[in-house]
Amino acid sequence: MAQWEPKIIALLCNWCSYGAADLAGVSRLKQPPNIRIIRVPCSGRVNPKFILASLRKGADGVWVSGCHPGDCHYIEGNYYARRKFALLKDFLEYVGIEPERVHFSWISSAEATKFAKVAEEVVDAVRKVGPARYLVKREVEVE
Amino acid sequence: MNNPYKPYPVKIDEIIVETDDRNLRTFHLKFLNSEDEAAFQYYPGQFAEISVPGQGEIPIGIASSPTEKGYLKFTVNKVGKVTTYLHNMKPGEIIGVRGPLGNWYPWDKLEGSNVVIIGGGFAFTTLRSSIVYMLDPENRPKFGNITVIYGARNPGMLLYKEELFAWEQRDDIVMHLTVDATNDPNWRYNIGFVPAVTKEKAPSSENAYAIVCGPPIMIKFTLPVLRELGFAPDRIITSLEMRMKCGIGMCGRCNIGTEYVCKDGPVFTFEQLSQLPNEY
Amino acid sequence: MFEYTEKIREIVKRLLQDRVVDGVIGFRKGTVPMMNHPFFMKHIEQVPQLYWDSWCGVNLANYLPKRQDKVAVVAKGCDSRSIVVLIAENQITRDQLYIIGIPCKGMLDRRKIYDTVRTRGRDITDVMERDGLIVVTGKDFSLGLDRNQYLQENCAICLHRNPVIYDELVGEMVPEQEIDRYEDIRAIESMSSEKRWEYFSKLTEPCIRCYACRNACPFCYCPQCFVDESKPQWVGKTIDPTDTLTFHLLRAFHLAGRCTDCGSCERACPVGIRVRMFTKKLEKDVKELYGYEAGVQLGERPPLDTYRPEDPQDFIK
Amino acid sequence: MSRLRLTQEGLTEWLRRLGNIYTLYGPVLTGSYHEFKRLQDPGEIDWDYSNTRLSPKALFLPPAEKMFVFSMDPDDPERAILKEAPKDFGPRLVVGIRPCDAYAMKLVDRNFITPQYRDPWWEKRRQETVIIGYGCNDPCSTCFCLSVGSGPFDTKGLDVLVIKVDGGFSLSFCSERGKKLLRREPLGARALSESEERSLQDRRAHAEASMPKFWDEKLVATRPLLDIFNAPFWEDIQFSCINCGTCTFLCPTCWCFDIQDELWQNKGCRVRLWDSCMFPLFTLHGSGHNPRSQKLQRVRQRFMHKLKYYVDKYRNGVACVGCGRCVQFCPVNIDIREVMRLMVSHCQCSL
Repeated sequence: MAQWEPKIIALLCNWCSYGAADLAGVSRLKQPPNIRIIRVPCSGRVNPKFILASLRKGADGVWVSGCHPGDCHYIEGNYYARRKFALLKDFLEYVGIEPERVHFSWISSAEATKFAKVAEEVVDAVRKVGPARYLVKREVEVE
Repeated sequence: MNNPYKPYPVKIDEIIVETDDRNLRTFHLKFLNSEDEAAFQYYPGQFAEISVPGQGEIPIGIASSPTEKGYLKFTVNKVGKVTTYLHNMKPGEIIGVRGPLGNWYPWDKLEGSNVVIIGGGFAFTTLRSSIVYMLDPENRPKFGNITVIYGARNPGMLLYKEELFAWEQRDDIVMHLTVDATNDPNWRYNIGFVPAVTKEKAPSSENAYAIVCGPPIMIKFTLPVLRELGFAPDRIITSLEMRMKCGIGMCGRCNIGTEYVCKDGPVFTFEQLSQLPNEY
Repeated sequence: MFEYTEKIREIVKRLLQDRVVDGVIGFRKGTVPMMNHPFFMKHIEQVPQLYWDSWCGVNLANYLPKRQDKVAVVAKGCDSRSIVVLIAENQITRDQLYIIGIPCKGMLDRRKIYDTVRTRGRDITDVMERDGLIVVTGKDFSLGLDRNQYLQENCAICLHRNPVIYDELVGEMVPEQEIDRYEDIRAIESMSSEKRWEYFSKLTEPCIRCYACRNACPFCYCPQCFVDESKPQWVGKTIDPTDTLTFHLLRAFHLAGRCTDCGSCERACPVGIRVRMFTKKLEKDVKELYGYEAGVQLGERPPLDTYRPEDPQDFIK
Repeated sequence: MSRLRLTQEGLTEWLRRLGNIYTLYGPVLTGSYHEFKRLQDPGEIDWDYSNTRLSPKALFLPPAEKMFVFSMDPDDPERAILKEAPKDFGPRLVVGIRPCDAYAMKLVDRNFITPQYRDPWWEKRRQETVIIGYGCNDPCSTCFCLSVGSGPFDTKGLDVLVIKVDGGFSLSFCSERGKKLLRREPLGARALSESEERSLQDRRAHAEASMPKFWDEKLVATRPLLDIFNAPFWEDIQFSCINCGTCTFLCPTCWCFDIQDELWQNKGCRVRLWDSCMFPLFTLHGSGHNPRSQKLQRVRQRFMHKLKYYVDKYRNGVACVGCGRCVQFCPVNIDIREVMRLMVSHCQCSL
């Protein structure tokens, strides 16, 4: 069997982190191939359901990235998101999801280097804890 | 006994986009096994559960007539998870069909009578089946006059247009097509709601049965017109829609009073419905 | 707490006589021991049916969302906090309510009492309460139990026994408890990931997906619950362990910063799952991170409906 | 057939021997309530139990079960073709079902085994399961089986009836299938003496006397359906309902189910799972129309289905066996006995 590689869902804000990913690509910065990007209009759009859905469908890690506080395209979307994420992250850890699986960051569209760096960090962290174990929905377990 | 939950495998043979809004498609399905086809003996008015593996099942009226051999025809409105998936499928793909289910229009009683068919919108599927069935050369002599009143929001929303216009040319069936409104200069037929057209054309109730299928609002306003024309409640027939799962009277959800719509219906007379709670 | 009954009747009689309200949401005596029956009354003749004792755990705020009329509602501390939250969420207005406040000494847990006396098939026919003592009677036994040992778990650690909002109280305020609410939560927090996962998997294992926890909650008023959504389908509907746990996680998360720990969910669960172990964690976090307690201050924005620029963000890269 | 008398050890030993042929199930205390569990040994049975929290319907209609499996692998020539999920139907012996619950299974048979269609899984499990019932010497205060066609020592739906007597148990055989069990003769069994039989009848009379009778089936059955449907008392009953599924999920005669497809990678299955008429989704049409959108309609549906529709449809009693589970565990104390009383008094008024 081929060596396991983590699969990571990245929910990136259209106005910043997605641009940073783009810029990182154009700048030919080295990026891990483990990240599957989903563009969202704002980190505030990320419903906790999306994060749970990613884990349920077998993502080894989830990474949400938005604009720096104060820079939200919609003025305050990321402030609301921050509260939601703080609670969700702690809550998921509380039920046993390893803290290394769920990540958040603020990356502006100019921070291509930060994007590449955080991407590496996220992949490394997830790699360290190994393949997803919990909350992965497989074949339905009924009679 | 066969497992009544097990669908017959069928192949999607053809997909026809019926309406201008592209929300209604007709699927022609062919059985993979000829013995399944032989077992699937149906009458116009019955329905079947279309099974889309991995998505679920949907109860859909059979739009083909038993006189049309070799395929089943279903016209499906895109509304939910299964129908949306089905609309995106391609000819050649395998799905399932379970049935035929439910009762049918009372063909034993309809024989020897005049038949008035009133339909609205996309509730025309089993009515199409009935018309094709009655117009079959072998069956046509069994029935008296056949009158059809069929309406849709606009010409583009009529189902089975080519057939409608072909029937329009025949002299053994009276067609009254109508649309709520149109600015199509080529529209040669009626304009107006189905109840109004019914009133205007005033089909005779003498020795006649009326089969009415359509949106609730159409039925609500057509009924008094039919009563005025002299149709007794036990001679006005309709087909109910309900959320269904099993289709065989077991899962419980389509229950109205003592009846399961899937097994004891979907065809009821208004006489029967007047005895039941109005939870449909 | 039976002594409140007369006072409630008195107040309601006056309210109906003076036409202050269109109707009243209260309790009448239940048909089985340790259960009372929420009911809606409009007529003075019904006043004698009104009843109150230590088994009025149902949160009557559950019957308020989207009401159009003006009603009086009997509310304990937790219920009054739920009302505050419902007002903040525009489910009802303050003007529509006449709140009959109950200074609450804690509701009793009938399960605990059953566990004590009925593990060997003993049926309870009657329960009476007197001076902190519960007298449980069955066909061939009678037993006195100390009230304080049989409080609902949420009541035992309640910090707001007195209504935070009311139009009238039925009695003197009761002293508030000083107590550590989160001992059990901290115990879980200190476990390893594996142990925590194991704990919650086991916790939700008996779940039959009847949604009593959801429906007993005054805040689960969404027209369509996420479990019923099909496009996309977020969670499977069977008792598959992953689906069941997902349901409980998302249900609890929807209550973050809203739950007043009235205990209705746990009370309603037919298979005895301690679902408050989810909601209480979120409550603790909201309190620690944002200094917010649900429903204690009328007019305060719910914590997930507001923010401060300086909110903690150590977890964000 | 006359009754046999056995000690508890004798009974356990007999069941142990039957355990060589049958998979045994029985009431076991798990946590704070009893459940029917697969037994490793009949010694695990708690003969002092009153009743299980969940009804034994789960033994015949599991809360969720696979109906069909299929492959969606594009390379599989059999892809998208549903096949019956493999299941292990072996002979089972369920020990300790209360008479009310056994009768309930017979009532549900009418829904699942019909002249036109037969539910294969229900039928197979029913055929493969021998039921040893356990008479109720001491009915609960919430029991009302005697009002609804069952009784604390009723044998409908049972193959064997076990009754606790002084110093042991009495066994009587209520079906051919039950009698066959005797081929493995219980060791140390003897016939019940006359005085023992008398004391057993006393117990029965005592148990039956403790039960209320408040239902008048004939009266309700002859009343027009729509008259009860439109009765004013539903308004008061429905108020406190929170539309959870507790009553329906605990009820031994609530059989409604949902069917769902599950897909994981290329493997799919069609499952069925308990559903409840209390949920708005139960009847929601694709169009958005919902024939039972109101709480009142859903509450009324459940009671009417049990107490009127079922009666009118099958002309053979109500679809309630008086086990009292919904009475005990409804979180808001909606009591079917009260509903029945209201129905009766409504029917007593002239039309």
